[in-house]
Formats: sequence, structure tokens, C-alpha cells
Amino acid sequence: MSRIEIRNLVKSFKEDAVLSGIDLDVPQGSTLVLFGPSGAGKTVLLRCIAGAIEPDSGDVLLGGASVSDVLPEHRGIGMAFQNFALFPHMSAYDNIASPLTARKKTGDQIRKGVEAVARLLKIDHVLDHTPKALSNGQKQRTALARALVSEPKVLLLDDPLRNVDAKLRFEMRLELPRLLSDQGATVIYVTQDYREAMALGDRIAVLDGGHIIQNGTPEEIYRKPATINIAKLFGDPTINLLDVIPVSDASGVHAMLSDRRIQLDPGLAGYAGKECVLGLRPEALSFTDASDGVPVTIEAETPFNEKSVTLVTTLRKREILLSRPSGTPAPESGTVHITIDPSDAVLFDRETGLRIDPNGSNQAAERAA
Amino acid sequence: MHEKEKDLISTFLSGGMSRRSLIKRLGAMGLTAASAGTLHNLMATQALAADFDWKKHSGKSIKLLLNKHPYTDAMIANLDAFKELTGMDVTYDVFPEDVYFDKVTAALSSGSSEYDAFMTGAYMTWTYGPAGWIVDHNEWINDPEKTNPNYNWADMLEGVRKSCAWNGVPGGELGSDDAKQWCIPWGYEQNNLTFNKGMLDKAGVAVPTNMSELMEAAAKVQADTDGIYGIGVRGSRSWATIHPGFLSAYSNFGEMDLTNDDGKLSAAMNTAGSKAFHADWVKMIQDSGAADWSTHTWYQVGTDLGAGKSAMIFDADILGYFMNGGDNAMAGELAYAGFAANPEAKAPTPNIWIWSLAMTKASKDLDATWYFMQWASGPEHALFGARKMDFVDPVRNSVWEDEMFKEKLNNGYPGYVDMYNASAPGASIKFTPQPLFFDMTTDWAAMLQRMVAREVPVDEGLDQLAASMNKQLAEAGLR
Amino acid sequence: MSDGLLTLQGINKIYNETSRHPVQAVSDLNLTVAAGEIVALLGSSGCGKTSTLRMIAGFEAVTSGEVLIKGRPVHGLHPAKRNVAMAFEGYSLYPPLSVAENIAFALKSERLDKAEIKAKVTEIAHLLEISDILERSPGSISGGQQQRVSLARALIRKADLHLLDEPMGQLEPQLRALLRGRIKHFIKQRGLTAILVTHDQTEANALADRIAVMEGGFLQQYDTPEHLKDRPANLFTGTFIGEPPMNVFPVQAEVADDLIKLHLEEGVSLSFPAGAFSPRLKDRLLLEKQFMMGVRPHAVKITETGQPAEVFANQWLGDQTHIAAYFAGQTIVSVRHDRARHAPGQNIGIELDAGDLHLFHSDTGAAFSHGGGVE
Amino acid sequence: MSVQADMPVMRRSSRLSRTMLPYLLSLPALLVCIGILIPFGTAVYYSLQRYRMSQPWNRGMNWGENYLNFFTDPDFWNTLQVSLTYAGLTVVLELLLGLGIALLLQKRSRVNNFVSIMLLMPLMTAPALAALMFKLMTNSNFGILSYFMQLAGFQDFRWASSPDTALLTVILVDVWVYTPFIMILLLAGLRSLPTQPFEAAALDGVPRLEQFWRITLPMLSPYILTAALFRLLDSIQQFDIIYAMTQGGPGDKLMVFQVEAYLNFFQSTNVGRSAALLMILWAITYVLSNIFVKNWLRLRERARGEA
Amino acid sequence: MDHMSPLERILRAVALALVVLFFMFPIFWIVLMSLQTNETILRSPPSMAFVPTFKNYAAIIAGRLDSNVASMSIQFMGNLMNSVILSVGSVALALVLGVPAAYAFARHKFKGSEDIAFTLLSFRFAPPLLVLLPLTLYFQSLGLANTYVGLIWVYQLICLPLILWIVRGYFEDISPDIEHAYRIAGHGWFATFRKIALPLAGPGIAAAGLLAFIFAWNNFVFALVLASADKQPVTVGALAFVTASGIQYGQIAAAIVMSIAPTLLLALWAQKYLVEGLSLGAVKG
Repeated sequence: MSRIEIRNLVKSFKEDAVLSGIDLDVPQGSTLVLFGPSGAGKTVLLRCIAGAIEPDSGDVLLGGASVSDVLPEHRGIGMAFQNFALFPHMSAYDNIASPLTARKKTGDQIRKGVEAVARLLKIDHVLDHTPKALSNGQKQRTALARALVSEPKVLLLDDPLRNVDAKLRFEMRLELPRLLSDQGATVIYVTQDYREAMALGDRIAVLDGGHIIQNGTPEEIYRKPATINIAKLFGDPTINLLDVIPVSDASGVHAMLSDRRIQLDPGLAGYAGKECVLGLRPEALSFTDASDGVPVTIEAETPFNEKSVTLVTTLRKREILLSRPSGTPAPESGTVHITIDPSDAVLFDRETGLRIDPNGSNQAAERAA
Repeated sequence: MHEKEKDLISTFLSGGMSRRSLIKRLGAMGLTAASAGTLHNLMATQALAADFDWKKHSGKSIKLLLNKHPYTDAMIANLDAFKELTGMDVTYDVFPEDVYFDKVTAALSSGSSEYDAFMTGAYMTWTYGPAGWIVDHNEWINDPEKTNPNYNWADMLEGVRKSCAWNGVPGGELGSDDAKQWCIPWGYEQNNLTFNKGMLDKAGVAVPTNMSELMEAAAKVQADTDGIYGIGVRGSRSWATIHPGFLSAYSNFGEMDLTNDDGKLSAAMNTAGSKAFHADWVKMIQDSGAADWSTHTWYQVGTDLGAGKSAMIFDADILGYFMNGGDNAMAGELAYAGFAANPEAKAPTPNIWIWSLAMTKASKDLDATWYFMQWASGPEHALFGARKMDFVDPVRNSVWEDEMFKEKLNNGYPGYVDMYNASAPGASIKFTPQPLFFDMTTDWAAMLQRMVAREVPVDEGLDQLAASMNKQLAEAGLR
Repeated sequence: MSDGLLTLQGINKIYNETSRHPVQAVSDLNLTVAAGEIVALLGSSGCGKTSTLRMIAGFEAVTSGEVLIKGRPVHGLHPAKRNVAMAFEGYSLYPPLSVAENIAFALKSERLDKAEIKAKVTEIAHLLEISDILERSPGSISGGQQQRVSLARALIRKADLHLLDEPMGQLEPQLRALLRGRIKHFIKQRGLTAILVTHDQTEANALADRIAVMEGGFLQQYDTPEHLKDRPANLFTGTFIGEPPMNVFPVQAEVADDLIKLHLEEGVSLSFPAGAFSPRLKDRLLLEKQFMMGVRPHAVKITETGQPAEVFANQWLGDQTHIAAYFAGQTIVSVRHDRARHAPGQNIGIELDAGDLHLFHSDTGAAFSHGGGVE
Repeated sequence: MSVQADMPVMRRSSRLSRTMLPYLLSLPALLVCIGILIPFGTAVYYSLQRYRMSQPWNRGMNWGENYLNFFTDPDFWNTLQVSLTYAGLTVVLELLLGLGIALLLQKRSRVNNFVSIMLLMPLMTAPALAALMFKLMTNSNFGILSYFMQLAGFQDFRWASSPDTALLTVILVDVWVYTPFIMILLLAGLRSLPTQPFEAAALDGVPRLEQFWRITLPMLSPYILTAALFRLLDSIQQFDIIYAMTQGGPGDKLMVFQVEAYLNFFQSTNVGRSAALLMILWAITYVLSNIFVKNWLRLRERARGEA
Repeated sequence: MDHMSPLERILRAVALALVVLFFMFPIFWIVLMSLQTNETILRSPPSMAFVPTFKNYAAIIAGRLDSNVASMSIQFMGNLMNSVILSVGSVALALVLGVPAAYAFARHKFKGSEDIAFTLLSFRFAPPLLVLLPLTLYFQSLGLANTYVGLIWVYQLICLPLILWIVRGYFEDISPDIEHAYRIAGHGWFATFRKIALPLAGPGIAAAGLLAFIFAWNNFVFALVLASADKQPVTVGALAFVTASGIQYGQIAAAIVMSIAPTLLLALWAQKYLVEGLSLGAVKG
């Protein structure tokens, strides 16, 4: 009923193709996070869905019906803009009330609706302020309240937490899923923060260069990134990427690191001898006392609040980052050994940057071809 | 109109009351002398109305395009009389002279029927007539059905009347038998000397009687009096600079603007005589003219004289008249002299400016308009204007013979009538009528400016001017 | 440290002093920066950190107090005379000049020859990964690139003090991590002194030797990153530093001989053996009665046996899991480094160690205990 | 809650009506302006005719003859030269003066704001009336400026009456009226420049002159060009001031395009020549404004550092 | 912080004083003249010592010019009224026509919009006489000659391009997202235009209107060519004081003062908008 489908959507501005054939399907009541670097076209896609921009071709279906002939005001969408897009000459109250006035609600209904959503978002005390008098966090919540107040079945949230300070952002990140599921809305949520994407998305669609390069659950994105780029976009510190050439022999498939074998999935045998990139998440590496680990030298340690990041170098002076929870023991310096969990290792084709799927089907290779 | 006032005036007309006491009594009723005059005239006009159906166009309305001028004021002051007489309504637009003729051109060229009649100079009709914007008034003058018996066309000064008639042939003689009467004379001006008696006396200068005396006198009086200049003449970059003093003096030497060789016109301002005259004229301005001569129009010329900033002017006599009255600093100090620039000349031959009235061809009701025309240029209104208002230099003989008018002039403006009489016989338009009149005179004025500014020597300038003129005449098919 | 390179003495800054609504941006700020030190001014927007920086640079006059650079008061001294370099947060580049010219323009006053300038520009451009855009115009490059050019322009100068205003706010996360290390190395290697203004505690942690935490115009704490984390001076610093933020609960203490009970709201109490707290703290608790208890999310343990809580969010971020639960009438957040499977609605137990508790005055917010000891 | 009631029936609108909207909105303005194109067309037609109203019998198409005649017509070249000189001088003078004043007033202070408001006053004076004012002030009898000149030792300074100083005088009026326009424009430009680059330059000890030439001026250049164009196009078409002061004299010293065309129309009633003159003027302004628009975009990019 | 040297401070003050003197003096002098009689004006050398008189203003307001010989009626107050009618009328019309068009140009980059916008602006730069002279003929046949309507239409030559250009810039400055937000909230385009775009562009519209008003008020040539006496504005009306009975300098001065006073007051009152309009209108593209 309020499922969002996007069919082969294309949009260019002058010569530049911003969206080149987007297909998306967001089931009713679920949240899709649209993730990508700035300029990837996320915002344009949202505007196409909302009707603020007309796509060059392709179709948007809401609840199964095409809306290409429906004006924005008739699409029944709630949208929160990244830059808030509050009406500067109206109070927060009037801002939030605007979808209700458009729906010709009575004064009483409007008041109740606005106050309810304002309470929920903890802005009931600033309803008579104009946007200018609101803090960024309040503006953001006002914009969100405006999107939510008419209880739309389709919600488009464009990086709504971007301009909010860290503490509030964290709190909102915790609260939002509950709010959205209470509304039962189908949500497309745009963000550039991978943590937000993973925390909030039922699925994440990674948009880059006008294409959706991966659409999967947070787990799939994180553990099986379709490309090197996606792997780099998720995770902090960034995934370690090491040039390797896998070897396949009787003992299985492996890659060499600091003269030690890193066991790889046997399904990767086909890539033996080819130039690949090995991706190792910093948190998937750990120090070990066992001397069969990979020998490395500790270069520097940076303590963060919840974790410590250690920079080590291999025998060939390749830099690797390790991350471990704060307070867990670790050697101070010198040459130490680390272990690698093979199940956390991902292998990419160096030439195409695509992930190599060990389970045969090898979509990556096919797509590259 | 109130009965009481009518009664008073009837009493006056019948000789039962002196003029002074009439005005006094009317004043007590809240009327000014001018409006009292209007009443008087109205009664007089009514007395004459018997022979003609003045009410024929009653209820109609006409509109006039007028220049801001004392003649206009005089007419407007008397307009109620016309309305009363005819039952017609008259509305009007008055424009300042700076833009007046441009407005006329704009209105006429656009074929506007808004204005039924307008004020014009005779020169302008040389454009308007051939362009087909105005009518030949003979058609009405000569129609007894349309013109009241007292109109007395013959009463018009002949030179003036003829100057308003042209056959439309470039170079054709003004007032010829085949001429069309393009406009009806209304009031005119001769160009003569007006001078500041006190200043001339103080400098021991006699009233100049010819060009060289004028130059000398101007220089002398300028040198002897602080903060003044000797002679005021116009100098703006306009046709209006050429036609007053300048052309009057020029033609007194027998010089011409153009020569007419069997319908082919040629420039004549580069003859030896013309060059000599120009040299004198330029020198006079350089030596004794206004510092800002090249922006001087007739009102600066007049104002300076009135304010005691100049000793003499060689311009319209009526300008001297106005400056001698009112709250002008020099009111009462000015005197007049007819002026013949050429020592050989027997008498002054001033070029004249004729404020005339003309009917617009596009007018929707020319017959009705003619009612206004004959009234406005008729003897009664002329007399009213002359006696009561500042309608000096009237165009009718009968007015000049009016004792009351002459008395008024002689009392307030001694010497004016003499000056007038001296120059009137030779007064006429000295220009050759032709369609390039404004091109020629404007270029002429611009060339004078350059010569006065010593940008170009006189001979060379005149040769250039003549050559340019001839070229333009040729381009316009007149040469 | 009176021999510091930069000393701020009792600095106050009031904007619109004469108007009806004066705004006090900085209040009684005392701060010393030693030569060769990197100090971060950390705080949220409007905390006064940028005002402070601008007063040091000479763009703003101090309302009262004294700024000393190398022991010399600089009041009334033109910015150019202070020998200070600055990287600006926003669009501080000279739009008409190319990137290379922008960087070299800063050297105008140093009168270097062309080759020397070129070498310096090349070096700094390489360091900040902007070698490829040296001939471009400022408007045609991204915000992140502009910021690096601004940074290059500041770092290339030989100055007593380098002021860096949010120098990396616009950079992509990966680049930010890379450059942090390089910049720190560059500064340290040349023995430069730098003041960094930032709202990002990760950046402050990574770069600074000491961090001055500011809020509401007041200096909240000026300390090393470790101390800020382990020994926050007050509730503000405690909750401001640390990601996710510290969990805070109002608490009443009940001190017995062998047992100390901390009563939270909604009937939740935590019991600790008396030995877990120092005797002095125990005495203190007898006095304090009502106070605030803070515990960092990393120290919140989820067990079967702890105090009851109900999970309402479980967010997995790849390398860690944030679990939020209703606990004692509040939200408590626990960070796990594995992928925890506690589903929303699930009941869990919360356990806290005495050694992880930070105790604050409920009125002043000042900390009086960290990990069972007394400040 | 029923599913149907939940989802509003989406009203459909035709694509056509949406794409037509901008045209509909701009249509009334366009119609009014198209009305203006008709007389423009008439002017083109007249310019191709031998047409003098006082000689209606001579009227007829002469195609480009009016234009061809200009080549051998010293009056035309004079007009062109006077117009360009006038426009060039006023624009340069007003730009320099306006920029200087704007720099003086750049800092926001009570005095500066007050002065900049005061300077609006000449701009609020109609040029025709300003000309009249200066005519009074330069009157040789009582004009205060003439008096000042006398005090300064120029006994006989004739202002607009002398060919030597006429141009200077009308330029003075133009400068008086329009410098504030440029000043305000450049002041707004200066004040809208970002402050940080200048702070950076101050901090880095960049000399002020160097700052001005290499940063301020380039950043201001779109404003300068705009101001210059507006003034150039207006001043090449100057009419009010010159007509009110000297009607193009003395001699042909100030015979600029529009005055010449006006006199040609109203005094000589030479409609063909008048229209051709105006067409040439129009062509000049059109070319100038086109050059401007192209360069303006380029300059703006450079000033913003986008090129 | 201010770091100017005392010498620089003094030089700047002197320069500023000269600037003020140059630009203020003519207005000051005209005001003085307007308070004098011809007699004191014509004194030489000029002097500032005189007994101020309001005679000139009285004469103008009363519409009677009592001079030397005769008294004549003048329509200066009528001219003033005409100026008001023409300026207000044309600005109002230009706003009604121009604001929606400006909105269309700002919001919809439709085919040919740039060309149309430029063409409209270029009217601002076309020689006015080029259009005016032929217009005299058309106005006659259209019955627009000597009507306020006709003049107001021609005044669009100055007002409309200005308003289009400035207001368009303002609309472009409003983030389209704000309008999108309102539409997505469920409001139609017209409601959005009325409730969002118009109020937000308000200052720009005010600035443009003000500027257009001033240009309209100061216009000289349109009415001069096209209108008859009873429709002339003050700029032409001020010429009427030159009479055969002498030039009434004091009255000319008073007329000038009275004709520039309304725009001056308006400008001073709304200078904030005006300055904004001047700068934005010209610089925005």
C-alpha cells in the first residue's frame, strides 16, 4: 500500500547524469538507508520521489501506483530536508502545522497534532519561536516534526541528523527507529554517516556515481561489501587493504602477509595467481601470544574513547591498523604477533575493485565482464 | 453672472459712471480689475452679437494647445466672454515655451484630433502647412456665413497678415495672391533696441543708431558700469537665436538667408556683405555680450535687462515692455528705440515674430473652432487685451488707433509707441519660406556659437554653413 | 606556567557591550600554552572557542584581560605584528588567486626568493594531498580541498603560534584520519606551537597534547586527553567527552559498614562491598546523600543477574553494538564490541563496577570521585 | 482504520499544465513588452525611408541611404564622437570617484552609514532637475559656482556656455547625479566581500596595496563591471541633462545621439534620419550589453574563484 | 579591531568631508535659493544673509504666480499629482506583471527563459526615443494619447525590467527546498507562491518597487513626448517657471525642492531597501 518502488529512474542536469537508472524497492513499513558520498545523487533521488524534481525518465510508484502525474502536494509524502527548509517567516508551530492546514484540518485537530508530535520530539517549549531563534537541533526536530505530523505513509528523511551536535545525534539515532515503526511508515533515509546507516537501515542502498552499487542489509554491506569503495566507506578506522596474489595449493587457498599464510576461503581458488586486494577489518585483527601469528612491529598507538587503534607494520613495511576495545591488554611495543580470522577477510579484484564471492556464482566477475 | 454686476457695467457703458468708480464698486463685490474688464468686454461683445448667429455651435466644446505667454493669459482672462457669447466650452493645455513647439509637432504629426486650434509662429506653418496638418484659413475668412460682419479682416496689419500667408512653394513670396492663409495673426513683436537709460546716460553714451555705434556703445557702457554687460542678444543653439535682433540687423544690410533662382534655393550667407556683418555681430558678442550668451534664450536676455545686468537688448520690443514693469529691478528705467543697423538704411526693417492661431486639420469641427478663432483674433478681444492686459504689439490697426491703449503705453512705457511707429512700416518676415527653415536656422545658430567661441573664423564658418546648407537643400530636392 | 609561549590572563569578551543585550562570549579565561605544545580548544558551537582564537590573532579586542605572546602583551598590536599564522574554518581563501598563489601569498611578508617559495609550497601541498590542484581556483575545488589549502597557507608560515580553526571539519573521514597523523607529525617535527579549535573530540584526542574544554564561555577543564576521559572535572566534561556519551543517574547513597547501596530511581539500587570505595569516599557519601552518578557506556555490563532493564534499541555498527535500555527511569547505553543479540523488548540485567563510577555534585556538577577514590 | 481511507486518492494533473505554468506567469509581462516591440519595428521602417514631415511628397523608401549618408556626414561622426567621449569620461570619472568613496565608507560605522545615506540624495534628484539646478548655480550673474570660480581667479569661467568647458560642465552634473549610484553599488559589493580572506591577509602581513590590487579589486570586478555597464549604457544615451542644459550646444559640442535625434524629429521633422540615428545608438547599446553579459559571467567566476 | 594610524584617520575624515560637501552643496544651495526672492538671489556677490521667505512655496502651492506684470496660473501641484499617479501606477502595474514573471524565470529554467529574461532587461537599455517617437503615432490611433493608462504602459519600459531583474534575484536566493517543503506538505503552487515565495521575497520586492518608483519619478522624456499639459509630471512642470515676465529663480528653486523632496524622503525612509535593491538588482544575474 505504501511500498515505494523506483523503476529505472534517470535524471541529468544539463550534460551531467546525476541518476542513471535507479531501481529500488522499499517494502511497506521498512526503512531503506540511502548511503553515499556527497554528490552521489541521494538528494536528487529523494526530490524525484517527492515530486520536487521531475525525472527525465523512469517511474516512481507509491503503493503500487505511478505518481509521475501527481503533483507533489498530492503525493501524501512527509519529507525532512537536510537543510531543514523551515519557513523562516513562520513560527515552529506554524511550520509543523503546515501539512495539517493543507489537509484542511480543524484548528483543534491541528493544535492537538502539532502538540503531540512536538512533545514527542521535545520541542513543545519552543513552538512559538521562529526558526531563527531555534538551535540547530531544534530546527532539525522541527523539520522532522513537520514531516511526521500528518502521519504520512511515506517518509523521506534527508540526512536529518547531519547538523545536530554529537550528543543529540546519538540520542536521536537511538530514538528514531521506534518513532518510525510507531508510524508504520515506509522510510527512505539519506545519510553520509555509516554508523547511522547501519543503525537505522533495514537495508542500505549505496549510491555512487548515479548508480546503486550495492543494496543489502547492514550485515551484507559491512561483511560483504560489493566493492573496495564500499568497504572503505563503512568502518572506522578504515578497512586495511593489502595487495595480494592468492596462492592455491594442496592446503587450500591463501595469501601471504609478513611471510605467513593467511588462509582464505577455498571458494577463491579460481583467483589464485591473480592480482587481488585483501581487506581486513581493524577490529578483526587481534594480538596473540602465539608465535604462529603474523609478525608485525608496533609503530604507534592512538587511544580513542572506546577503543585503541594501533598502527603496525609488516615485514615488508606494509601498514596495518588494529582496533581493540579500550582497556583490553596489548603489548606495548616491539615485534609482536597478530592473528587474523579468515572468515572476516574479504578479497577484491584489484583491477575492477569488485569483491570476489567465494561461493562460486561469482557475480563480481560476471558484472565486471 | 450676477445681476448687480451686470447693472453696474451697463451703467458704466451708458456713461453713467466713471471707470475708476466702476472698478472700485466691483472691487467691493470681490472682483478684480481684470475680471471686471472681462465683464465689461462681455457686455460690449454682447452688444455686437446681434448681427450674427453666435449661438450656432452652442454646446460644443473645443480644445486649444497654448504656449505660456502673456497673450495666452489675456485670452484666458477673457474666455468667459466667449463662452457666454457662444454657449461653447473651451478647454486648453498650456505648455512652457521650452517644450511647446515640440508638443505641437508631436500632436500634429500624430494626427491627433485632440486640439482644435493652437498657438504658432508663422515660421512653423512652413512645416505644418506643407505637411498637411493645418488648414488654409481663407476658406473661413471669406465665407460670410461663417464669419461675423464685424470681424474686419482688412483691419489686420498688412505686413503681418501677409507674413502668415504662403503659397507653399519653397522660396515663394509671402502673402502672394496664391498664398494660403496658414494662420491668423494674433499678436506680434518687432525687434528693436531696449536700453537702460540710466546706464547709458551715466556712461555718456548716446542711443546708438547703427551697428558700429551699437558696438561702441555696448563696449563703452560695459566698461563704465560694474558687473554688467553691454548688449543682450539671444545665443542658444536654436532657430530662435537667428530670427530676432540678428536677422533684423542682417536684413537691414540687404543680406538674405537664401536666394531664389527660379525655384532653386541656394544659401546666401557667405556673401562678402554677410561676412562683414557676421564679423561685427560676433565681435559685438565677444566684446560686450553675456558671458553665457550661448545658452541665452529670450527670457535670459529679458531677465538680465530687467535685473540691471545688461545695458541694452536687441530683441523683441515686447520683451523690453515687460521688463519695464512689475517688480523688475529696472522697472521704469528702460527706454526704446527703433534700430536700423545699416547706416545707409532709411529706417529700421525689423524681422518679426507673429504669435498666431491656427486650426488643426484633424479637428473634428472646424466651423465651431473658427468661431473661437474669429473671436480670439477679432477686434473686441484685441482691444480688451491691449487695454486691460499685456497684449502689446497687437496686429490690428484699429487697436493702434485706440487712444486708451496709446495712453496706457505712453504713460507707462514712454517712447514705446514712437519706436513702434518708426519700425512698423519696414516690419515683416525676412526669411525665405521653405521647409528646411529650422535646419537652416539651427545650424546657423550653432555656427554663430562656434564663431563667437573663436572655434572657426567667420569667413570659413560661413562658407561651411553655406556649403552644408546647399547640401541639405539639394538632398531635400530644393536646389 | 608563566613562561608559556602564549598566556591568556583573565580574558573576558563581551559583544555589544554598550547595547541592551550584551553577549558574554568568554568569561575569565586563563590558559597557558607551552612552546612546542599542541592545545585543542574543544567545545560545541557558541562555547567561546572561536572568539578566543580571534582575540589571540588580533581580529577582536579583548574586553578585559591580557593576551601575552612570548611574554609580551599584544593588546593593540596589529594582527600582522603578532607573528601568528591561522587556518580559517570557512572560505578564507583569496578567490582571485590560484591555490599555489594562495599558499605563497602568506609568505609575502617573509621576502623569500621564488625557488624557495616553490619548494615550500610543493612540500606542504604534498603533505596535505593538494599537489594536483595547485593551479586550480579556490571556487572550483571542494570544501575539503579549500580547507586543506587554508591549512597549508597557515602551516607554511614561520610563526610563533599557529592557530587552526576547525581545520578538518570538511574532510572526508578517511582523509581526516590520514591527515591527523601527518599534521601532528609536521608540527612536532618542526617544533611549532599550535592551538586547534574543534568541536570534534576525536580530532582533539588525536592531535592535542592538552585539551581545553569550553562551554558557555567558561573553561571547563584543561587537561590531557587521558585525564579528560578518566577524571572529568565536572558533569559537563564527563558527558561531553566520550562516545557514546556517559550515562548519568541521580543517586542517593545508603552507607552501611560493609555495604554501600546506591539508590537510583524506580526502586533500582546498586550494592557495592564497602571495600570498593575508599574510606574517604565513604565519609563523603555520608555527607552528600544526593548526587549524580556517571558511568561510561563501555563500562555498562549486561549480565543475567544484574539490575533489571528493558532493551529498546540494539544498533550494530560493525565493530561495536550499542544497546539502549530503560533502566531506573532513564535510558542506559551499553557498548559491546561484539554483535550482541539483545532484541528490543528483551529484559536484561545491568551490572556496574564501583571502579567505573564517576560521582558529581548534583548542584555544581563538580566531580568528587572517580573509580571509588576521592578527588 | 481502513486501508482505503488511509491513503488519499492521488489527484493527477496533466504534464502539459505543469510545463505551461512558467509561460503563463511570464506572459503578461511579455505581452506588455511586445507592445513595445511594435513601435520599435516602426522605427526600423522609418529609418529606411526618406521621410521629412515638412515634405510629405518626398517620402519614400530609400533603404539604407540614411545609414550610408552617415559615412560622409561630419555631423554624424561628431555625434558619435561626442557620445562616446561623454560616456567614456563620465563612466571613468564616476567609477574612480565612486570606488574611492566606497572604499572610504567601507567600514560600517554610524558616520559612514549616515554619509552613504546622504549621498543617495543626488541620485534621487531627477537628472533634468539636477541640470536645472546646475544651470542656476552656474549662471554668470548670480550663480554660486561662477562666484567661486571668480574667487579662484577665473574671472570669466563660462561653464556650459563656452565650448571649452561645456562638456566639463555637463559631465560635472552627470558625476554629481550618478557617482552615488556607482558608490552604493560598489559599497554593497565591498561590504559583501567575505571578511576572512582579508583577515588572513592582515594576519600574514600582506601589504595593503598588494591586498587591494590582487584580492579586493578582482573580487569587486563583477560589481565594477555591472556599475560600469549600467552607467555606460545610460550615459551613451544621455538626454535629460544635456537637453536641459544646452540642447546640444554650444556649436555641436554636446550633440549626443538622443539630443540630435530629438532635434531631428521635432525641429527638422526629419523622421528618417532621426530613426536611423537611434537605430545606430540602439545597435551600440545592444552590442555593449551583450559583451557585458558574457564577460560578466566570466568575471564573476573569476571573482568567486571558480574559473 | 581598528588599527588605523592617526594620519590616515585625518586624511580619511578630510576626504569624507570633501565628498559630503560636493554632493550636498547643490541641494543645500537650492534650498537656500528657494527661500529667497529674485532680488536677493540676483545679488552679486552672492550672500547667505537674507530674510527667508516662503513666498515661493506659497505661490507654487496656491498655483498663482504673481510676478511683475500679471499673475498667471500654474499647475505645479497638478504636476506633482501627475508624478504621483504615474509613478505609483506604473510601479503597481510593473509589480503585478513583473513579480510573477520574475518568479517564473527564477524557478523554472524553461526553454528560452534566459533569452527572454535578457531581452526584457535589454529594454532597460534601449534608447527611449527610439520607441517613443513612433509611439506618438500609435497612441493616437489606440486612443492612449494623453491618458494615464498609456503613459503608465510606457513607463513599464523603465519599471518592468528593473523589477523583473531584481525580484528574480531575490526569488533565486530563496532555497527552492523551502517551497518544495511547503508543496510536499500538501499546498498547491499558488498557495506556495503566496504564502512562501512572496513573503520571503518581500524585501526584494520592496526594494525593486522603490527603485522603480524613483526612476519613474525622475523620468523626463516620456511624458514630455507623449502627454499633454495636464498629464505632465514635475520634471517637466518645473520648466514652466520660465515666463515672459522674467525668470522667477526663487520659484524654480522651490519647484525643484518640491519635486525632489518626495523621492528624497522616500529614499531616506526606506534607504535600507533601496541600497539593497541598487546592489542586488544590478549584480544578480
